[in-house]
Amino acid sequence: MKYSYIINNVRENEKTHTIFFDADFNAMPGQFIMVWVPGYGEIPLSLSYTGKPKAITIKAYNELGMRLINYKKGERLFYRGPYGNHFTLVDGKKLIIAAGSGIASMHPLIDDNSIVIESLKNGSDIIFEDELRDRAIFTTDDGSRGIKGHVIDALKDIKLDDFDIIYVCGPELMMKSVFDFLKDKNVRAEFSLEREMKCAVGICDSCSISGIQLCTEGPVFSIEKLKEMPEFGVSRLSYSGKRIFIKV
Amino acid sequence: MKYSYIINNVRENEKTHTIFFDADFNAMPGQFIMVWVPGYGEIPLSLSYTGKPKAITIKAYNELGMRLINYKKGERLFYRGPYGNHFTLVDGKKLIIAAGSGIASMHPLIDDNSIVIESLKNGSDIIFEDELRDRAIFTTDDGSRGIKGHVIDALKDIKLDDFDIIYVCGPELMMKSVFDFLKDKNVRAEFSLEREMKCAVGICDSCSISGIQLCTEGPVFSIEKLKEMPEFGVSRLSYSGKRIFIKV
Amino acid sequence: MDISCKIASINLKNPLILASGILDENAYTMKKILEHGASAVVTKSIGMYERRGFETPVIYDEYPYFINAIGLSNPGIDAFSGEMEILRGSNVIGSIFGTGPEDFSYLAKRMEDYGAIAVELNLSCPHVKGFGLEVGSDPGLVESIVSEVKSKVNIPVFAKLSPNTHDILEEARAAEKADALVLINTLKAMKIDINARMPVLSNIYGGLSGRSIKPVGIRYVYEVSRELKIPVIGVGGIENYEDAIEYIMAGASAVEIGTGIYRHGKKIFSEITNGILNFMKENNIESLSEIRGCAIR
Amino acid sequence: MDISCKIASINLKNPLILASGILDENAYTMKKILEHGASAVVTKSIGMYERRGFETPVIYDEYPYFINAIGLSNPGIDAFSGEMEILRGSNVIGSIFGTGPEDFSYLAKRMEDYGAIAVELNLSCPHVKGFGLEVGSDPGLVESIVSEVKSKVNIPVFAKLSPNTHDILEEARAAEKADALVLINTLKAMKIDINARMPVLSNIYGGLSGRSIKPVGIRYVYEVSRELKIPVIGVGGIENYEDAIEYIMAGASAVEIGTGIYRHGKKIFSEITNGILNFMKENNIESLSEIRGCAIR
Repeated sequence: MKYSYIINNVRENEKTHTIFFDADFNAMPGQFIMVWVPGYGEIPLSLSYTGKPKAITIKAYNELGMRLINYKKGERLFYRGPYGNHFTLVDGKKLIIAAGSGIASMHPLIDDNSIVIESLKNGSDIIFEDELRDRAIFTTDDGSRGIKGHVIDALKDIKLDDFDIIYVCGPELMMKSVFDFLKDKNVRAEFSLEREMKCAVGICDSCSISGIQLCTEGPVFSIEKLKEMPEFGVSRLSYSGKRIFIKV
Repeated sequence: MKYSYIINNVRENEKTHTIFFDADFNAMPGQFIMVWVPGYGEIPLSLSYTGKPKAITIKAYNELGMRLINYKKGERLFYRGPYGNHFTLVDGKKLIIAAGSGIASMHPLIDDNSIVIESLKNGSDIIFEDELRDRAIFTTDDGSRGIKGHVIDALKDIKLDDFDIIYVCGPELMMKSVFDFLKDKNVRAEFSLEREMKCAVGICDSCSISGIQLCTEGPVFSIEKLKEMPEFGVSRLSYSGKRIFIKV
Repeated sequence: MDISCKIASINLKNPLILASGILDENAYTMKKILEHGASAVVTKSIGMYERRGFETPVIYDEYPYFINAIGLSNPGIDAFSGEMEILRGSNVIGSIFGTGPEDFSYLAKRMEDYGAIAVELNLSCPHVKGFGLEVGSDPGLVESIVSEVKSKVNIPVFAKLSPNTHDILEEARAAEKADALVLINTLKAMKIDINARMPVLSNIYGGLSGRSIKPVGIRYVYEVSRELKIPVIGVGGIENYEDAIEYIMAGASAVEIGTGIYRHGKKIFSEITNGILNFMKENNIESLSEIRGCAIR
Repeated sequence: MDISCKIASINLKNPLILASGILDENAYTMKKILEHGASAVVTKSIGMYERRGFETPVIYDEYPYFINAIGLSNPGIDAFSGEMEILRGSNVIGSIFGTGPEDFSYLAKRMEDYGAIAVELNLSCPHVKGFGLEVGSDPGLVESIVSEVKSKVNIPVFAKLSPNTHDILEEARAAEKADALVLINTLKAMKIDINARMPVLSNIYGGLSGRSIKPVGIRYVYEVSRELKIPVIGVGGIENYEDAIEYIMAGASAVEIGTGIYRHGKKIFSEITNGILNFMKENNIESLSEIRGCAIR
């Protein structure tokens, strides 16, 4: 297992931290690493910073996450990877659509030529606020920030022709709604999917969708590719391998 | 296991053949290969031709050898290697001292700038006669060709100062006598040793001499190196690992 | 040239089968593997009830090692009906695991009902307590499981045996009523990370598969083929056509490919098929039966 | 920093021992290995009588595999006195093999007389009929061999066990009266050459060693160290300091290095020693005892 030393731990909000580490591998936006917290387990995490230093941004929702957000400078971060494909980088105007922790994997894409639509549960969930403030449209479930509603409520007012590419990442149901909204329009769009991931090297079948392994052939798929994936937005396998139908 | 196709089988004398095969590895004079005759066994054989094509020259003294000298053009020669170090090539005049099958490994060294002393049991044992005829001094046990006696009987009449290097290969007892003859003289000399060889990759210890493995650090040793090897000419291990004292 | 093969009543277009445990949890993935040229797929091992399996990390890979401890995670035989329904009409071999003859025969019958062309009894998972190795190393239990399953289903029954034994022949004879033996399952193994000072796998122990274990797999296939008449399906470390042919020359009727996919992708099935065909052409071999077991002395 | 280690009454300057079967037939070679930094050498296994061993080919190597079937070739205990005489005063552990308690205890006594600092009972050679595996997989026989040898000699007795088993703990408990267990011997394996259509080794079967078997060796050392109190010497696939430390963290008191010499040369002993020292320095480890078995959960 590889390891790097942690060089900074930045609190983004109550439960979300960005952990910077000193690694010299090359990585592209959208790629992920499998982070091992000895004694706690291993999880896939997208790189929220892909330059130097690299970072992961994690919201703690279990013991492993709690241990991770409490990592101190100088501790070792164990990981394997980077794994997976990446978002296509384009010169031009970018529309970034995120929900929940989806913003972490797209953070490296945010620049002066991008607009972000971000869906939050409520206003206090926001992270990367300094970078987002001037270029983001927020939607919240409770209306505590931005538009009350979901990403589609913001998206329908956007002039899509202005954008050279649209990047999407968030819960599959949210991505399915964006996909449905975009699928008949003439747009270039890429979606970063998330499923149960165990091996991350294309053999355990946990993260598969319509015969394709997210970990090796994904996690980023073009809208055209998604059109060929009948499982997208419909069903996925649980950790045990049980088919679960995604609630619509 | 590698294999090459046999492209020619030349009878050198009654029981000795040279088998040419179509291999593209690089090799130097003095190196050997482990030839596997499926169903018969595996033996180390020096390359008697190191250019293109390569060849081994073998005297059949058992079933494996009989099978080998009967190989036909187009059959496969299985082998691994080449293994071992090699004779140092020098510009200048060379004295080649051979006994028995030792001439095979030194055959690639024979050129217009070399003189050969070859010890034979009797005259009919000669191989490579065309190349040797004009540049060899023969000694035979029965006097049937050249000098009746051993290599030393020929060597003592040679003006050693004329030669830039002396190469020696043959039974250990013969090499020991040459070594003893040369050791106090100011000559450059290299000896190619032979011992029981099983693994050929430096781990089974069968071919070791004074802690050094013939197969990986030999089989060619300078006269200086031999001076540091108390086992040379004294004892060796049998196939079973029993120490055998070489009769003087 | 003929690379088809027959195992019991099953005819396969080529001798390359997807091994259990690799890309065989989701029906759509198995369909994809069949499209890539596998002649049949073996499902992930399915048990009586849903089982989460072990927590991550479940694999450790560092060439030439591949160690996994998925822990028999599976949705249970009831829920697996959905996957089998999607696969109906395809060459699917149902892998099953349990604690004794009742479990195995029940699961086998269900697999038969689901349309499986054969069942593979996982008698040898090396890292789950109470299953696998503990079942497979008891010859009496193996014999009663095989007998019971054979009496309950009409489809062929394959028994997958463990290499973690000192006497494969005793194990093989116990399973001799099966229609074929599958050799070998993974070798019980583990990895410690010296910087974390801890075993990497959450279960500590896992099964070693891939490149490293091929010489062990070849030996078991050879040893069993030499002594017994029962057909053998070879598995362990097959990454190219030479490996597949080596298993066939050791006596294998067919081979299963698993970890090889990790390094070579799903195209490994078509690549090996082409490799076998080229080898046969170059060596004037008309049918695999000419070379099956030809190395046995 | 302290990298010395103590096994029973033996003090070693470092935990790196030459494994039996590699470069340990000729006394002068063993001397050279000691000069290169091994803290002790284990001899080739010596039996009652001279034994030619198997005909060539006796090895097959193709990374990551190394398979050998030397076949216990040895000069016999009488003739071996010559080698032991040359080695007198050196840290030599005499490896011996036989068919039962009488052979083993006789051979052990001779080794003690020859000046061996310990004896290693080869209870596990995987490829010679009547010896090794057939002896080692009979727990009653193992127990009586160990007891008998212990009663006859005063030097420490090590028992080298086989990985070709489904229950290492049963095997280990049978040998528990020994002063240390040596884990593991090679895995029974083979290679078929598909172009020759024949097994490569003249004996057909051989023992797989080196890189491939490390995860199996680690697992045995861990499993035995976790359950039993007896010191364990780890062996199998050690090629660098990380491998050695992995074995130590799994519970090994020392390690034996064999096939690793093939790829790294005799300098492997000094390289690993330096590697361990650097690792200890970087991780503030004063003594190997701080990390011995630290990965055991």
